[in-house]
Parts: sequence; structure tokens; C-alpha cells
Amino acid sequence: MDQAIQFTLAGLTTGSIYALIALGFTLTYNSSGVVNFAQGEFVMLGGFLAVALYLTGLPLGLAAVGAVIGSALIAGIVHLLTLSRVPKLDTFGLLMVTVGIAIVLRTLMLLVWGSEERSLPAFTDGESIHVLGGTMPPQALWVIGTALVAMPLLYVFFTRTRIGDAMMAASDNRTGAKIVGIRTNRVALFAFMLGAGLAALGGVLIAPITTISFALGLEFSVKGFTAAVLGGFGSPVGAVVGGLSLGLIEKFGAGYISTGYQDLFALATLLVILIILPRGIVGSRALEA
Amino acid sequence: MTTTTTAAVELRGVTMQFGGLRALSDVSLRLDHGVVTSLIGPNGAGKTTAINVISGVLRPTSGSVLVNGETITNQAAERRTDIARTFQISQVFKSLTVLENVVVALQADSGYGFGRALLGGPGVRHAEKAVRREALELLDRVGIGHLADREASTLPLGQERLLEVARALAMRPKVILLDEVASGLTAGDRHELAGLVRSLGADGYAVLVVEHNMRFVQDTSEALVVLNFGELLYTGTVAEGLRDQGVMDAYLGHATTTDAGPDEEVKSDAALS
Amino acid sequence: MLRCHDVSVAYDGLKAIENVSIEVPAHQTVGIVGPNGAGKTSLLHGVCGIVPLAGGTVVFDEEDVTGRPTPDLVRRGISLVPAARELFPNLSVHKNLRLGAHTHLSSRQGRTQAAADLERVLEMFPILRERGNQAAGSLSGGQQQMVAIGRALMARPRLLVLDEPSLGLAPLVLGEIFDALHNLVASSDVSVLLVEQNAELTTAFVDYVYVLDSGRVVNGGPASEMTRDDIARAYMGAEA
Amino acid sequence: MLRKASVGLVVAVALVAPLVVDLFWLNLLTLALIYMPMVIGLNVLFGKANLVSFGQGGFFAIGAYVSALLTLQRGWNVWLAMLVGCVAAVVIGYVIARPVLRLKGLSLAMATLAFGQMVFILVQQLDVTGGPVGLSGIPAPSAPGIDFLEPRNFYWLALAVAVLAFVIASNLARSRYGRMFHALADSEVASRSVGVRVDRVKTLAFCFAAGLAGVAGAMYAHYFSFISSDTFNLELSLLVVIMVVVGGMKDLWGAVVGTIAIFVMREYLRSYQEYSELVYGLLLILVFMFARGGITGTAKAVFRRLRGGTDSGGGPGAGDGAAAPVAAGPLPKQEVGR
Amino acid sequence: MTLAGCSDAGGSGDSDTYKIGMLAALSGPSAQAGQHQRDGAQAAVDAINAAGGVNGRDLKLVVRDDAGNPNTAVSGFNDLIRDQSVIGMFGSTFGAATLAIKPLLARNKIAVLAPNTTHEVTNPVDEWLFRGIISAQTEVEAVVDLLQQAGLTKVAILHSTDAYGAQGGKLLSESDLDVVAVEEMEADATDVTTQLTRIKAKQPDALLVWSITPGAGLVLKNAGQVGLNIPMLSGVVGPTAGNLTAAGKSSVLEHWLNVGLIDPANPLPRQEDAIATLKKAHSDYEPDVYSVTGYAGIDLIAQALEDAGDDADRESLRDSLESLQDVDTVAGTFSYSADNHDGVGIDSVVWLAVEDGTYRRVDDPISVLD
Ligand SMILES: Nc1ncnc2c1ncn2[C@@H]1O[C@H](COP(=O)(O)OP(=O)(O)OP(=O)(O)O)[C@@H](O)[C@H]1O
Ligand SMILES: Nc1ncnc2c1ncn2[C@@H]1O[C@H](COP(=O)(O)OP(=O)(O)OP(=O)(O)O)[C@@H](O)[C@H]1O
Ligand SMILES: CC(C)C[C@H](N)C(=O)O
Ligand SMILES: [Mg+2]
Ligand SMILES: [Mg+2]
Repeated sequence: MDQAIQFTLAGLTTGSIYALIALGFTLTYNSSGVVNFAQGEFVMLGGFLAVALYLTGLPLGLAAVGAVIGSALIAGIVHLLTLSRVPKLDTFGLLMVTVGIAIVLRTLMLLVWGSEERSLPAFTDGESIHVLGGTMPPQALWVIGTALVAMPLLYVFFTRTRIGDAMMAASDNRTGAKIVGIRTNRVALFAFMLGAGLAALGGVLIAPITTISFALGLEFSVKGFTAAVLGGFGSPVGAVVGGLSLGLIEKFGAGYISTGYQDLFALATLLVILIILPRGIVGSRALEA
Repeated sequence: MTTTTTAAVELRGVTMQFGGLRALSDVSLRLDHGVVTSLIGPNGAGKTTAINVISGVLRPTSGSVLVNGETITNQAAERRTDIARTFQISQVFKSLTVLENVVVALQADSGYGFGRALLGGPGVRHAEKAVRREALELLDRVGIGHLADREASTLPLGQERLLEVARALAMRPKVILLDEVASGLTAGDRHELAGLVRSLGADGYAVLVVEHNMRFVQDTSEALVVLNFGELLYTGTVAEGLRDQGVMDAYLGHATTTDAGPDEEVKSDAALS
Repeated sequence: MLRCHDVSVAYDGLKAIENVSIEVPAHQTVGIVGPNGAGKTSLLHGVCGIVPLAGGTVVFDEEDVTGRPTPDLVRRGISLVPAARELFPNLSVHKNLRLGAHTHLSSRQGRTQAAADLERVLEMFPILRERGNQAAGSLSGGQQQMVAIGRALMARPRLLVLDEPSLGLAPLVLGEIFDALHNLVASSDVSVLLVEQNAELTTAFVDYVYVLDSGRVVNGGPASEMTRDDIARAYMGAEA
Repeated sequence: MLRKASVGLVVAVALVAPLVVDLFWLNLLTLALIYMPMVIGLNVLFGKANLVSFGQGGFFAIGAYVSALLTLQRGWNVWLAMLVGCVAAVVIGYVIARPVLRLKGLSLAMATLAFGQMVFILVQQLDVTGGPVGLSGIPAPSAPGIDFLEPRNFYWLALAVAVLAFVIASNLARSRYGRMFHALADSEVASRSVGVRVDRVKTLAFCFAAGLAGVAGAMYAHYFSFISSDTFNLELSLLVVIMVVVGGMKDLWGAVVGTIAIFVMREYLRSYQEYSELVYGLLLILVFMFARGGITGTAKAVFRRLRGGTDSGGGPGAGDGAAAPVAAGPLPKQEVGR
Repeated sequence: MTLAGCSDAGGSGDSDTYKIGMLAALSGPSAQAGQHQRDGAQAAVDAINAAGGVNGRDLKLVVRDDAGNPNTAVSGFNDLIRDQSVIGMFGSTFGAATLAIKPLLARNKIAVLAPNTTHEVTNPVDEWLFRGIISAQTEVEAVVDLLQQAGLTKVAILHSTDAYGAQGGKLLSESDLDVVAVEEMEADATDVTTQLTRIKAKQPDALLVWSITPGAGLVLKNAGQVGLNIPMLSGVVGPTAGNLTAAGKSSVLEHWLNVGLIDPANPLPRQEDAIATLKKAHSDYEPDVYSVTGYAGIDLIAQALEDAGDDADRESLRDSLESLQDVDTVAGTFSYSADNHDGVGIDSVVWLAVEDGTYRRVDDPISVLD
């Protein structure tokens, strides 16, 4: 029983990070059809920037905010140099560009910050929190809380705001969006920056409890993508549901079946769910890509 | 109309429900060999839905579809090789050439096997040559033979429609369903297409024409079916149908009516008509 | 209002229209007719910035707008109803229509205006009110056409560009739409550039007609002066 | 004409290359040829039928391990074992095709990615595969009078297999199946309506690609004589996709060009140590930004432009005036209704 | 850092240098390992050259990145040997990559000194392949001995899924210890709390952590989070110096013990020069197992070159490698023979505990465990 609680807590924490990354996938996909495989690199970038700023003597909170904004700005520059110039590529062409971006970012991080892992102090001091017999670091609450706040905000953003409408329209039909006066390039840029910012936020949040290393980006991208598809690609609700489910599936698989086969179990579950629900748990907007 | 023989296609009490919306409501109709039937009705009346049900793209919520007296309600679309159709919103194979579009249909369920396809060889080349010739004839028949080698994605609207007709003919079907094939065609092309459609009837095909252009309906068809809000409003001859008061009210105009039909949800459609 | 001078459009280096010059004066309706493949759609797309121009200039409101991106042109008041409709298939009918007014929605005034416009469009196409929450992609063909037209009207264009608006519309609705367009032109300062296969409708509706063939303007004149024959010839082998 | 000439050139280069290059290049070319069938398979699956697979590494692994284990543990003849490795990939492909091919686009990408990763984990975890420590001493194939341990001889073998794969793939692409792949990619509903058995045809394409990946895997195992789980990770599957897209999906030659280009580039860059990945990433971005049709697609476009743009880009024989829009559009329809 | 590859492509074979090829994992998830190893090797080369070189000639390191991947290692290997003047090789960082090139050595007649613990590197013995670090067996033997002495025989294992971790895990679980749990992790995992939770439930006396970088660092972090407070031991790849700093005053560190090679702050006499050089060359990180094996590898090759004399070639280098006896290096005292290519044994092991956030050599490791 204690174990189950512990796995649940771990699952929710990990799942929340997946959810944040998946939300970033959702954002960029919804506004420009870009499946951004560099998303995981922005997680790491956020972490690295936060560490770097913190080491200059900034207070932790400011370093965190600075890292998120900095990552978004870097994402903006990257977008202007690359994706902004190729608006007509199809989904997979765009995806490949982001794979290239991921590789470049990863290598740049390696060259700038080296291969040493980094971390940050926890946001709030204190002993592990005991919940129903399980324990979790206070930092995990920050992680889970942020994912849970981000989801409704994004949901409202997509469904209730003018720019959210524009994003949905732009991904649904680019030509159509131009015809109604949406500046699809700007929308895409904005979404890319926002998505990167979300990912960076994830990186900042987990820096105290895990490792920040140039090498971990791909793993996060794959997990975030998995979560997004599992929940239903393109749906903010789906991103969070998918992220949390994936986290829980992983931890329970590892906890009750085998840690060696933890990913196998998660992948098998994903396959089964996709086959039963081709559009994901919540239902994807992306019928075809 | 020959009601004594078995119908080429028959819908019996077909209902098609989309969530809360009833696109077809207990519709029964028949198409006969050698007869061109027009299906008309206001926008959203269920015409395309009817074609989708007959061609197997949609399974009806209830009711049955018969071909030559046999029930095929649940047969998959790709098995209904006796039934060919076109699409209201054009669905040509854009990455293939015009000719290849037709070839696909000619070879879809017949021709050499996978193993021979891998090995190639003179047998395959011969079969390919023959089928290309046949495809070209069909393209010529609809008048776009000169476009055979164009990539279909570059066709203007009008020629896309003609290509869809050629592709439908390539299936060597018994039944041909044409969903607004004449729309977007110039008057001249439309006139020629009408001739083609008539000749199909004369050749023994059962043809269903969905159209909003009454001239085209009159030029091509003897039988008429009118749908209104998913319900059958009229079946009979074209000549009588176009004079029918109900049809005029619901579809052709001259007067408006408040008769909304039994379906609650679509009441305001009536205002439109 | 709109002047196109020597406009060309090319696909893969091949000219679909070449040196086409047309003019749409303010408060006027202009039609373009011609056989399939003449280049009518290409011309409209070139004007609206959907495809790049291979040559020529487009002047709108005495301002050179050649090469401007489509969203810019929309902001200046050019709205297109494409033959391919280009709806947002996964979004609701309401969202589709509201997005038509996208450029106005940033101001409070624009929003109230848009609400009123939406009301007008829904009155014009009552069926769309019924289907407000349905995904536009699952509408019937004619219903989709209504959304396309309605969406363009929501933008409060000063030049409305229509590519084959009659496609898929039932006769009754078609008549109503053209009546409504007529009223619109009469009551506001909207100009219309229309491509339409339905010759009767076209000549009855427009003030001026250009005939396009093989990518060139081959004829043109006030609609009243164009004989039925002129038009028929434009469509090639016509029956009437 | 030009096509024939360039094919001739490629063949000549392929035949002469092993006689003039050093071991490094010979190994690179051999490696590229070994991978090539897998890339060709995905070119057909993705480029023609528009079914993406991010899991080809899984089939590659199946081919490699089945063949390696049959020879190592059962003492099978290498040729037979390689064949069975290929068949095993096809069979597994068939089993997963049904459920997985109901998906499209990104969901399909995800599902196949999941499959590839599952194979990877199994290979890593099972005892029989040796996991990350791997299997050593996998025998090379043998034939009377030919020593396949001699690198040049293995090159010829890899070349023969690659050519064979290319030939059957191009036969397939030009056959009725190739057209049906395109058709169902363009419109599934229209394909069904003209009688294309969409599920069956998709399954065939999928199994074809799986089989070629299996062949490549088997060749790989017997070439290196050592395999370990590290090789079969996600990056392998991504690499195959990259090769297909960089080379150009529209043309089978794209698979050939893409495989060689990526191999040569990656390996050549290795001496730049940490910077190699940077250059690699930049090149990827540039290719997709400025050469959308991949290398072959772009080359074709450039060539067409150079020739003065009389070719509409349509099928064979489209190069004459009839294809020019201006001439083609308004031709009268004399024969309608006859 | 320089673009090493550009300049040497020509391979002019100038007679006043010995070229030594090196394969290393410079990219990919374990790039840190390869980079440190390369840095260590380069530091040794520079030191030797500064002291006048070998037989009056300078050494030159030619490096290829194999990303830790077996198949790219083969390309890298072929790239290196095509330069005839490459006289011997060092690498690759990871065992699987080394195993991939093992079949090619005899054919190309080139000796390779491999810094891998992997059993198969020297089993069976390949004439041309030498091990430059203690073997996995040796590490395991050291740990098992110690635990038995301390009476902590009920253990749990947490190992990574790469070759190093998998092999260590396997050897440990086959040992005489009472293994109550074997858990696995990806070396680049981001959360291992589940593994640790499962382990905690089994209540072992000690946890054996066998993972390449950065895995061990994460264990350190997560153990505190799930409140797992038992002695932990790892092989030659433990948490990095950076991990220790980051972990601060975590109580987990009080009972952490590493099978190590060096204590940078307190080197053994045979290690002093090397440690000083390494520290000077790379002030941004403490010498670790990778930089140390890199350094020692070059030392060994240099010694063999010297023994082979002025006209050393690939074959004579191999022969003199095989006849090295009692060569002191920073990584141990090496001796090879025709049937023993392992070089070092358990006497080269140094026990490292953690004090004030850094490793300290301890002479009484058992005391750390209670
Ligand atoms: N997939 C669907 N989901 C929901 N409603 C649908 C779907 N398909 C069709 N409908 C609805 O069913 C009704 C009938 O549509 P159908 O396409 O059959 O009309 P139609 O008679 O062909 O009209 P048109 O003349 O405009 O083409 C319409 O109101 C349409 O909105
Ligand atoms: N995307 C494209 N690529 C290549 N050629 C094209 C493309 N779009 C149109 N064309 C060609 O340009 C010419 C003009 O086409 P356009 O669509 O403008 O004609 P249209 O007058 O609108 O015809 P319709 O009345 O059938 O709609 C045609 O020959 C067509 O084949
Ligand atoms: C101990 C480390 C240097 C790892 C070792 N090279 C191996 O992979 O086998
Ligand atoms: Mg319809
Ligand atoms: Mg047009």
C-alpha cells in the first residue's frame, strides 16, 4: 500500500513534467502544425540557464523566471532563423527541421556548459513531505502544481481568446487562416516561443530533483510526444491527461512488474490504447498529419 | 420505369443518424438498370449521405441496401465493385497522373499478384501497356485524353470532375453515382457531359445524378427522387416532379413554406427553403 | 478600387495567366468568365496573394499592394471566397464565422460589430444557426459553401472576391445569396469581383464582364452590352 | 536519356569504387549498402503510401538477431539464416500491421516508434541476445572460393543485395501496387470506392518495408560479426527516416542517395569530434529548409529549371507542349458523349 | 579545443612523431566519459612531449568520435588505421564499442589498449587487445570481499542497462552475496525513486549501484527523497565530483563507498605526477576514472614504444605491450603476458569514501559502512 502511494507520487511528478512538455507540443502543433522535437532540449536549456543565472548570484526565483524568458527568446531566434522561413513544409518535413534544431541545441549546450550535470537547490526548503505513507520532496509539489495550473490556462487560452482562436485556425487550415487575415507566421513564432517557455519551465522545476545534462533532451522529447499522442495530439486536456497517465503507467509498471521492463510496459500500454482509441484518450484534433 | 424487374440498387427504410441529426430518415428508393435517376433536394437534404450509404462509405443506422436483390448493407466499400461513384468535393488522386488515376480503378481488384509485381518482367509490362490503352480510351470518352500525362493536382476544377467520371467508368460498374459532377463546368462542358450521362443510361448502367442544375436534370434523367431534410419528398418522373407543388416549395422556390417536416431539429431549414 | 496591370501567375515556371489587366471600380461588380482552366482561379489567387505573382502590379485603393501577404490584404479590405472553400474543418461553424471577423476582434467596437454581423449572416443562412456547433468539415457541400461566403462577409470587406460561389448551392439559396449580395453592394461601399460559371447569374449581377481564355483577357465590356452570344462563346460551344 | 546516363554512371562508380578506395571508404560504402535495403523499404512505405514508420530499427534488429542466433546457436548455414531473419521480420510486420495500420500520421509514427522501442528493450533485456554486452563471433557467410571476411568481397555481396532490393522496389513502385500506394495516400475513401482493398495493400507495403529492414539487419550482423543492443536504439530508426527524407521521398533513387549522403557525412564528420554533431544538425536543417524535395527532388527541380521549364513535372512524356497550362486548359472537348 | 580532424587527414607519416589513434564517445549521452578520457590522454601526451617525447620523437593523438556506438566505432577504427603512421590505438570508452572492433585487429595488425572493464575484452584473449583498467570481475571481487568482511551480505543491486551496468549487475547477482533485489535503470534516467522504493521494501543491508555516468548521481539524489539510508557501494564509475557537490550534506553520502583508482587530494606516490598534470590541464573538473584511464593508457603505450626502440612499428609495439612488467601508472601497476592481457588486479583498487563533498581515499573502508 505504501508502495502504491509512493509510485503514485513519483508517477504524478514525472507525469507532470511530461505533461508540461506535451503542452508545449500541443501549442506549437496547434498553431503551426509543427511537431517540435526540440522540445526536450528546451527543458534542458531552461535548466542550464537557471543554473547559470543562479550562479551569477541572482535569487532563485529571478533565475527561474529569467531562464524561462531566456529560453523563449532563444526559441524565438531559432524560429526566425529556421521554421519562419519554411512555412510550406508538411508535418514531417517540419518535424525533421526540429530534429535538426534539437541536435544543434544539444551540441551547443554541450559546448557552452560542458558535459557535467547541473542542478539547482530546491525552491522551498524542508524535509520530504509525507503523504499517506509515501514521501515526496516539496519540489514535487511545485512540479505537479505547475502542470495543473498550466492546463486550464492553456485550455482557456485556446478556446476563449482571440489569439488562441487564431492558433487553432492556423493549424486547421493555413490557407484558410491567411484568408481571414491571420498572420500565420507571427502566430507560429509566438506559439513556438510559448511552447519552449513551457518546456524550459519544466526544466527549471525539475532541476532540483533530477539531473540537467545536455544529453537528456531527446528522452524528454520522446516522452512528451508519447504523452501528447496518448492523451490526444493537439488537445491541451489530452496533454495533461496523457502526461500524467504516462507517468503513472511507467511507475506502476516499474513498481509492480519490473524496472528493466518499465518502458516496455509503458509502450505496450500506449500501443493498446492507441489501437482502441486511435485519437488518444481525450480525442485528438489531429486526424491526420 | 421498370418496377417489375429486380432493382439495380435499392434502399429499404434507410435511416442515417449523425449524433442528434437525422440525415436520412426511413428512405426507400430504387435505381434501375438502364435508367438515369436524378436526386435533388435542398442543401443538407441528405443526397450525398444517400450516395455514401449506397457506395458503402457509410453504414446506415438502420435499414438495408440491396444490389440486384441481394442485401449488402454491411459490405465494405472496396468490395462493392459494381458500384462506382464520384465525389462532391473532388477526390482525385492528386499525386498520380490523370491516366494513372484511371488505371488504379481499372486494376484495383484484378490484375497480376504481388509476387509478379516485385519481379516485373514482360508479362507485367504487357499487362501495363494494355491497361494504359484502356485507360486512355476512357479519358477520351470524357474528353480529357489530351491531359493523360498531367499530374492530377494541377487540374482545374472542371477537369477534375471529368476525371472522376472517367475513373468511375473504369471500374466497369453496373451502377454509377454522380455527386454534382456538373457543378463548376462551363455550360458547354455541361452539355456534353449530359450527353455522356444519357449514353450511360442507354448502355444499361443504373445512373444516379445528384444535381442542383435543373437543366442538367432535365437533360439527363427520366426518373426523379426528391429528398427534403432527410425525408423522401417525391419519387416519379422528372417531368412531373419539377411541376410538383411540394418540390417547388421545398426546393425550387417560387414560394416559401412553413412545413418543416417531422424532424424537430431541422425545422429552421424550412425557413431557408 | 482595384487595378491589376499585366498580372502573370506561374506554376513551376509555367504561366497560367499572362499579362492580364483588369479593373474593379469602386461600388462596382465585375465578373470574370471563361472556360475551365482559363486561369480565373489563378487570377483571383494572384490578386489575393495566395500564389505569388510572376509579373505585373496590383493596386488597391491607389496603393501598390503587389506581393503583399494575404493577411495584409485582408486587413486592407480584400476578402476571398475560394472555390475550394478553405474552411477550418475541425472547428465549429460558429468559430469559422467568427474567425472571419478576426481582424476586427481586437477592439471592443469591432467585437460588437462582429456580433451584429454574425447575426446578419445567420439570418442569411438560417441552417448555419442550427449547425452552429457542428464541425464545419462534416457539413454538406452546400452548407460549407454558405460558411465560406458568410465568413468572408464577416470580414466587412471593401472588395469581395468570389470564386464560383454557386458551387453546390441549391437554386433557392443561390437566388437568395445573390439578392443579398446585390443589397450589400447597393447599400454599402463594397465592390465585388466574381468568377462564376452560371452565365445567367453573372450577367444579371455584374456591371462589367471580362472574358478570360488561355490565360489572357480576350474580351470585356459592360454586362449590358455583352450579348448572350459573347458570353456563350466565352464558355465555348455553349448550347444557348 | 539523361536518366539512363546517370544510372550508368552510378553503376560504374559502384563497380569501380571498391578497387580504388581505401578500407575506411570501403567500410563506409559497404555499411551504406547494407542499410540501403532498409531505407529503400521505408522510401516505398513512406514516400509512396505515406505511411510513416519510426520503428524500422525494430525490424532491423529482428533480422540481425534471428540470423545471428540461428548461426551461433543452431549452427545454421548463414545464407539460410539470413533468409529466415528476413522472413521473421515480415512475419512480425504482418502481425503488427493490422492493428497499427488503422492509425495515421502522428499516431502511426508514435505506434511504430513504440514498436521499435519495444524490440530494443527486449533485445537489451533478454539473455539470449546478450543484451548490451552483445553477441560476438557471428560467422560471415561463405561460398566456395569466396572469402567474405575480405572486406571487398563483402562489398560485392552488399552491393548485390542492395541492387536486388532496388530492382524489386522499383518494380513494385511501377506496378499496380505502387499506384495503389499513392492512391490510398491521396484519398483513402476514394481508393475504397474504386475497389482498392486498402487494408490489404497497406499491409503489403508495411511487410515489404519490414522484410527489407530484416534483410539489412541480417547483413549487418554477419558483416560486423558482433552485435549488441546499443545499435538498435531509437536513433537508428530516426536515422532511417532522415535518410529517406534527405534523399527525397518521391523517387527511389532518393533512398540510394540519402543513405550514402548521410553515411558519408556522419562518418566523415567524426574527426571533428564534438563539433561533428553540430555540423550534422545544421546540415539537416538546411536540407529541409532549402531542399524540400530532398536531394533528388531538388536536383530534379533545378534541372527542370535549367532546361527552361517546359516540363510540367507530370509523369513520363509530360515534357511536351500539351502539358503547358496555357495550352492545355481550354482545348475543346470534341468527343464528350460519343 | 581544436578541430583535431582537419589537420591530420593527410597523414604525412612524418618520422619525428608517433601517432596514436584514439576512439572515444565524444557525443551521445555519455559524452562526458569520452571527453574526460580524451582530455586525460591529451594531457599525458602533452606531458610526455614536454619531457622530450619518446625515443626523441613527439607523440600525437588522433581522435575519432564513436558516440559510444558499436557500429560507428568500426568506421572510426577504419578511419584511424588507414593512416599507416598510426602505430597503436587507445579506446574505445565503452566496452561494446571495443568489442565491435575486436574482430578487426588481427587482420589490421594493430594493437589496441582498451580502458574497459568488460569481461569479453580479454576473454578470449586476442593477441592485439589489451585491457587498461581493472576488469569487472576484479571490481566485483573487491566489493564482495569487503561486504563479507563487514557482514553486510544481504544486498540489493541497482544497475544501468548498458554493458558496464548489466555486466556488473550480473556478476554481483551471481556472487556469494544474498541478493534480495535486482533493479535496473537507464544510465540517462531522470527518476529512479521507483527502483529505490522497491529496494527499500526489501530492507537490504547495502545497495550496490552499478551505472555509468550520469546514473549514479541520480541515485544519490533520489535516495534521499525516498529516505533510503543504507550503505551504498559502486564500481569504478561512481557519482561524479559534481554530483557530490550538488548533493551537499545528504546523509546518503556518509555511507557511500566507491571502488576507485585515485584520490585527487591525496594521491599515491605513483600517481602524484599524473594527478598534478591532470589538475593543471583541466581545472574545471576533478580527475576521474575516465581521465585517469586516458592518462594511464598513453603512459603504457609510451612505455611500450620506448621499449620497442627507435624503429618501433605496429607489430613491435604489440610485442612490447605484451612484455610490459610492473609499469606504474596512475590507474595501477600493469603487467601483461601472452595469456594475460588484463594488466592489473585487485591491488590497484583504492577505496573512496566521501568527506566534505569530495572523495577521500580510506584505508579502512569497513568503518565507512557501519
Ligand atoms: N459526418 C457528419 N457528421 C454530422 N453531420 C453530418 C455528417 N455528414 C453529413 N452531415 C449532415 O447531414 C446532413 C445531410 O448532408 P448531405 O451531405 O447528405 O447533404 P446534401 O443533400 O448532399 O447537401 P448538399 O446539396 O449541400 O451537398 C447535413 O445537414 C449535414 O450537415
Ligand atoms: N497548383 C497548380 N500547379 C500547376 N498548374 C496549375 C495549378 N493550379 C492551376 N494550374 C493550371 O493553371 C491553369 C489555370 O487554372 P485555373 O484553376 O486558374 O483555371 P480556372 O479558370 O479557375 O478553371 P475552372 O473553371 O475549372 O476552375 C490550368 O491549366 C491549370 O492546370
Ligand atoms: C569503467 C568504465 C571506464 C566503463 C568501461 N569502459 C566499460 O564500458 O566497460
Ligand atoms: Mg451533397
Ligand atoms: Mg477555378
